[in-house]
Amino acid sequence: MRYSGFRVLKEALTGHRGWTPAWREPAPQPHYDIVIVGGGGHGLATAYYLAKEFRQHRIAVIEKGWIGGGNVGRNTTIIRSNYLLDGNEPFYEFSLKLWEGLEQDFNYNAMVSQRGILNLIHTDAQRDAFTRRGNAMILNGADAELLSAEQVRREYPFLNFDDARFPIKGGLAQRRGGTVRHDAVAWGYARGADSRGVDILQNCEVTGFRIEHGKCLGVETSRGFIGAGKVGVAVAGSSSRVMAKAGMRLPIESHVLQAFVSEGLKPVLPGVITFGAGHFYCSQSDKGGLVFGGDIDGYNSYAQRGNLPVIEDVAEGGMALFPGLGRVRLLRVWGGIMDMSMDGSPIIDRTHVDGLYFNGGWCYGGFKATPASGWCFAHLLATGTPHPTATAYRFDRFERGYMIDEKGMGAQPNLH
Amino acid sequence: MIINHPLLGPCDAQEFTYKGDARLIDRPDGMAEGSGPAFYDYAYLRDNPAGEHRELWFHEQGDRSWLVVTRNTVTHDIISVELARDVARSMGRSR
Amino acid sequence: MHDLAPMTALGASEPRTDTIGPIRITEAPDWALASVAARLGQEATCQTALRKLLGTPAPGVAAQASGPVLSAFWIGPHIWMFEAPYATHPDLAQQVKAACADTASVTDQTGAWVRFELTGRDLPRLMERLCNLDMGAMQAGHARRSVIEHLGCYVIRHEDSITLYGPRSSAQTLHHALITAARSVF
Amino acid sequence: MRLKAGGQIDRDTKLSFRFDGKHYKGHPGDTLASALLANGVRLMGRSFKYHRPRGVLTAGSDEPNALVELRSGGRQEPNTRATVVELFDGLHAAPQNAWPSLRFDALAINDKLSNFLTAGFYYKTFMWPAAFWEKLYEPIIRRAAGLGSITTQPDPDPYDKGFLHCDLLIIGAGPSGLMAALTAGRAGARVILADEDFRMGGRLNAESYAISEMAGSDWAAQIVAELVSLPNVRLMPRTTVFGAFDHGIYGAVERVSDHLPVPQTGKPRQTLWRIYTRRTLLCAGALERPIAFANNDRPGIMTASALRAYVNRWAVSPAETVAVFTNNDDGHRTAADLIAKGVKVAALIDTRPDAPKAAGTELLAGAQVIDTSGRLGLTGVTVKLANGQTRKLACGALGVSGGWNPNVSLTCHQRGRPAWEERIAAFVPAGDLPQGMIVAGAAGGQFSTHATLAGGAEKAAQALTDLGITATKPDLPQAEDAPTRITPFWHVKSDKRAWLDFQNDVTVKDVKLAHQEGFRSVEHLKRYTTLGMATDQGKTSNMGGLAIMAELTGQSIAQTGTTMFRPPYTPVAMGVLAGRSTGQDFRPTRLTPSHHWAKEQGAVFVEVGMWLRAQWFPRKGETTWRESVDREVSATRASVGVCDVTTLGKIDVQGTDAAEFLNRSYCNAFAKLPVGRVRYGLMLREDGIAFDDGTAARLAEDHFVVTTTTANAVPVYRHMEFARQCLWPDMDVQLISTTEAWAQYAIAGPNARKLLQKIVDPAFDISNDAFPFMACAEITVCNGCPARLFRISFSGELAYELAVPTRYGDALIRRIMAEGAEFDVTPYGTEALGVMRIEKGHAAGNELNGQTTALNLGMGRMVSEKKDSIGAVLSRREGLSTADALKLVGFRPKNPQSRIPAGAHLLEKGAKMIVANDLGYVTSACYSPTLESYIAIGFLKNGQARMGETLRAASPLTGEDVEIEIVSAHFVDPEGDRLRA
Repeated sequence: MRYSGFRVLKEALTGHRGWTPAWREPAPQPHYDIVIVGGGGHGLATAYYLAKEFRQHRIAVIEKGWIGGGNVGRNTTIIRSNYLLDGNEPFYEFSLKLWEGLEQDFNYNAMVSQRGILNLIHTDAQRDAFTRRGNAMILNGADAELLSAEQVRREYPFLNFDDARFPIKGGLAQRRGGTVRHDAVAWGYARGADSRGVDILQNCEVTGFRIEHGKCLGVETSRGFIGAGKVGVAVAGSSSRVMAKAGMRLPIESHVLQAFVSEGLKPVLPGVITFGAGHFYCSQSDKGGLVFGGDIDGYNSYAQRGNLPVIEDVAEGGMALFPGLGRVRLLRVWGGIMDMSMDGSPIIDRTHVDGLYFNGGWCYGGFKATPASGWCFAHLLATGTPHPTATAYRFDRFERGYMIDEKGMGAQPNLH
Repeated sequence: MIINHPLLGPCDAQEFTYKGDARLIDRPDGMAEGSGPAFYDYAYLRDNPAGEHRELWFHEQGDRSWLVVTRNTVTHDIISVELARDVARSMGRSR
Repeated sequence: MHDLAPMTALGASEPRTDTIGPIRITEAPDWALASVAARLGQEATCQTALRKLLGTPAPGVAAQASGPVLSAFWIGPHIWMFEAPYATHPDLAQQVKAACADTASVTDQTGAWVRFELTGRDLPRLMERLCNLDMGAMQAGHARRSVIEHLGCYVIRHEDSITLYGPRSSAQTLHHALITAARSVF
Repeated sequence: MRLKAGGQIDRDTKLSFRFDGKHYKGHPGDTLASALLANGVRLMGRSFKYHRPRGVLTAGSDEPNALVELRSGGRQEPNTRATVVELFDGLHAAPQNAWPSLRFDALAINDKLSNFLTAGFYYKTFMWPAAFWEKLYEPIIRRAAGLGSITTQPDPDPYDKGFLHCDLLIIGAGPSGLMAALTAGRAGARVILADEDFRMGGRLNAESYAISEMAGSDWAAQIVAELVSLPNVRLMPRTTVFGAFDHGIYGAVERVSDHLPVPQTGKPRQTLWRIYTRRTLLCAGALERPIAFANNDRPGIMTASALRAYVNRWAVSPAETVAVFTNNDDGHRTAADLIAKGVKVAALIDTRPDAPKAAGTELLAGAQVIDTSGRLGLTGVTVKLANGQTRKLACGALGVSGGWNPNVSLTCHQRGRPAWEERIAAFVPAGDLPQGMIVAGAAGGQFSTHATLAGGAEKAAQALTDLGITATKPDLPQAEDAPTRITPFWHVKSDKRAWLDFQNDVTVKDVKLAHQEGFRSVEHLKRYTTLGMATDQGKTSNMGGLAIMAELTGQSIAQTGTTMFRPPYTPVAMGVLAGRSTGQDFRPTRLTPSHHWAKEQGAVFVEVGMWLRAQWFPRKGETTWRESVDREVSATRASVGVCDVTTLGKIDVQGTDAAEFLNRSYCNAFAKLPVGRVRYGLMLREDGIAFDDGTAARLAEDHFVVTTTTANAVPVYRHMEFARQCLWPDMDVQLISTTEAWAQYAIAGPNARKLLQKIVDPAFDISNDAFPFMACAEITVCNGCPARLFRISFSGELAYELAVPTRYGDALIRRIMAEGAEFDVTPYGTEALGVMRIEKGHAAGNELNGQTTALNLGMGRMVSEKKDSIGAVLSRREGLSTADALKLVGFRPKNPQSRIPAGAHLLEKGAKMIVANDLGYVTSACYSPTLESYIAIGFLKNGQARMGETLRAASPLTGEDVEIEIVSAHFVDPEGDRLRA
């Protein structure tokens, strides 16, 4: 079924009887060509692009719970490609370009809204670093703009310019950055994949890999063995847990990141803004809630919930930046599991097991990567070679010394 | 969170800085022949269990002891807390 | 005697006192401080030396102890902070080092801290705005380090007062927090 | 309308207030909602999507409908529930999400279009043309969406924070909470009793039944009075415990001043309390849920318990004639209370054919409300009788009771899931509660007053027993003990819209559509329809929605499950979460010892981490910062300058193994550093990347003073303690930070020694022979002041760093300036410091950026292979030692007056501006008054081999593109003659 304004009109006039399920609830087949473990944004996008762009068939996505229930369903919805390093920037720019045509591509309004993202500058050293980054973005074909404090003030007059502990000295803007309605991304990919024949198997937990003679033959699941020509794992925060079943230890720690939404407000924040002197970033959703986040709690956790100190720290950052927030109320706090890698950058690679592929280590930046992650993982699964924008995302980069460390914090995942 | 410091008793986790897996105590010998792979494993690979995890916390705003905390990463329950120096010695580390 | 005039941590020549409700907050610059860390394997001999110096056993974990002249509080495993009036002990670190000789590492900490004396009724009601120590359960003679206003501070509980040490460079921040919290309560 | 008598209000005092531009009167004890109802105002808001008229649904914090903008200016508080606003004199509130007025809202057109605006319709349209989303569709949607508004002016009120400790935290001061507090209080335990209401007593204040022959509210007041007298009990009214965090830490907000027009001077508006407790008793009661039926959302339709609360507690009835619609016995209690207060009850409509008898009104057993009327407020309901006939009843209010949901929210904040209990047709707290939490009373599914009282006492005693405290249970007062009788009934079948989520306009039809489209998991249902995502987080709506989903899927409600309960229990102001840490107080400020002096000199300050440092010292007549900085540099290089460098981290390293410890901590060798000498040290992280640099001065065989960069003082100390305690636990080494203990000044320039000789006591020979470059000593200055002198140079000049105890730092800078007058000594700030270090090619934060190695920094050979030091092994990895690795080099523009932008990238002349041509980047740049040219340093691929080549420093970001020559980074005095002079 094709969605359109016309269709909405027609259904409204005929009692909405014509809407069909967005995806089927198929029974597992005994064997697929490609099995994707993980029905989150990345897994669903992978399946979608495998079917649509790489003309693969007999694909299944296996999800332990309900699709879109991981980080794609609980993030702060930001998209951007304002990275510094050569290993990252082309990939994220590819992703941003995919976002720009996504809704028309998968026929689902995910509300991709390029309202711009602004990283604030508070010190001269920060300006130097952001200049380097902005130039790297431009060299990679992305857009970047350096704003003076006055320019920032014109766009965000209500920020704290006059009584700030760390005065705003400018900002690095990416106008093409913005936000996306996060759940809709999972649903759009799921619907698009399903309509191209992909089996989405919800409530199906992978309990093990069947590996014989160094080759992965399929996955053991709570709904029985499912054979596969290739298995791609895209399970984000559960990466270590799942890959341990294949005998692997990963350069990844799982940490909790909390995110926040306020009660709904009439429009105040035009774009996405990040505070450069504290842990706070914020945007306003179309529904009116201020969506904001900060730093990870900092300790290994699979609990999907965090603690008060980070909530306070984020609120302090918010108030320091935007003193008019005082009477805005925090509505909901939630926590997700972040697959924090050792250099803050992801891995999209084959493993030492033939036929077993891995996609993970997204830290807390996985949402914006969803389209490119899916595309590049599909590329790897379908062609056996890395996509040109994802060549740096190899397992062996740590052993060989080719880290992609944007923040320069080293092998300390909670600092990335 | 509350960390039950072996000397000081219950302390707010806010006084601490987190480092990670307590295996970081077990640093390979840098002078050993071909220690590269051992250091790669040491610095980069983690068990990252969902469950009990032995991990290093530094009482930065307290008595500056490094502690080994055994904590469940799913429930956050803390099972035991030891002085890291004692743990290091029990692992055979010395000078 | 040298001819450099001291400045208090709050940036004046004289210490500052504030009275808010029943509470009095006094800057106390006239203290010499020296940290003492027992050398490895010398812990027992070091403690013997410290006992002699202090006139009472070196305080145990999270404790404070006063001798006839000096006082000390525990700041870490086998580490103590010694205190003495600055006027009479400008060279406290050297005295302590002389007493411990090679059994301890001694470091002059006089300049590192700002000290406030808090006196008056209802001190716990002030402190509960500032740090997470359970003042209700903290007896006289307890000394703990904790976080106040993002700063690592020592809190020492006496019978009728509290001594607070904070990082000297942030003396103004700490003082401002004390005053603001006191006004909020009283 | 206000009833003639009764209510817990002070009728003798009148309070004036304003709502929607009109003036009204109320009494102390009123909420805004009760006062508005007393004045005959039922219409208080508009819904989110369809802009339907909205009145109160509840009498508490679960209110989804009656949302207003309270106060104005910086104090304007959107989405404020009128049901919890304590009335004060002069209160003003405005309606929100309505234009041009509350009564005539233009966007009520959405209601007419509702057939097109079903759940998730926006996912299916607005996609073409793509560019129209940001330009057309989204702006319209955004303007229509949102609820209340803020002015964006700074909030003028202060907030505070604090910490509390107790043995037992009791959440909720209803019957079970009060009994629990009494039990624990009398036993001597440290008790905190917190309640969100301004009057303790919970439902006792809203009910008519007696406790031990007293009015329930009087009994509550009596218990509260006893609790007040107990020093070990802390009563916290107006305090919402909003979150359960790990290990018995709870977040609570005390609304200190919200019931006042403005806070008293110095007093906070609200206080955030972090409560550390050993045991917690959740006595949060239960919340009544509505029933879905056609047009069940009109002002005047509310929960039956709210209707009862308004009548009993506030002596207010929303209308002269009311009706009650119920599926359980509790609805009968509402009818009875209304009748007792003289309110006419048109009928008691009970869905149960076997409903118990009712007195004083007509009982319509087995009947259902199938529709309602009244545009801006209820005028009547249509009832389908048991016999199938319909009947219209005129009424201005309808109380609806669909049963009670135990208030389980806090029990689930640590991802616990509640369990379904058939007896009360509701979810109750299940096993996996937060550590130390026990549930009592209605929150645990015990609904009779007797059961809540008994439960409170019993559970409190149980909690204390766990803690080793013996408690005697107080005598239980007499109270009603009616069983819960309910026949679950969720919605009246209808083709019309029947509301589940009143604020977000989610109807039964939307749930059906979600089911039809495959959004069947409760999480999908919530996200697709927005059910339960409103400001009340589904307190009144979720249960109905998932019951209907269960019905549609054929699963039980237990199988269907609930969505996740998350903090906060009710929304919390951002201001209070930030507390005092706002504005200038966001983070501590660290002042250098020379701060006051520098301020007197008119210095411009800059934030460096938490420190404020003098950036430059403008002099009269200087119009740009460059003038000042150039002068400071030139004066220093020509004669002598002084700079406060106290902010550098200092760590005292002592012990018999101190030298060996440093030898392993730095990548270069330290074991053989002689006493009285200083050495530059480069510290690596274990991954082989440069971590920090500084100097180590050996004051004695067993005593070093190590410096770190300002930014890394804390991480380096932490790292060294880790190495000491965890890696080499048997090394005899002791560490302590002494950053704050010493005031340290750099004195640099050809006349530095001459100046110092006037300050250093004559007993100390600081001639070049006696005290050469890289010497250090403990000395005295100014006739005996203890000091430390280091002959080290960041500027490249003959330079020293002189440290004295911090308290003398102010006096010392004044002395240096006085003694240096003859040399025209010049104070310099961080800018001049930066210029001189770039001129000298010294790496600093821009180069030590966590991504560079010793090799990149031109110090590759420093990494000793003869010893095991941290980071050495991994620094040798292939990727960190490639032939074309980045190398630190210098850049000079072809035109000396062309600025080289820091952050520019390096490309060949004529090369296309693409990443494939990127050769490196500029890290630090400045104007060099010494060379009378702009200069820069940075990293260039294989840089050492490209000396003398011409490249471009391109910064498309800033529109700059400069031809540069590759030179050594040591622009000034590359041989180091000056610093050894």
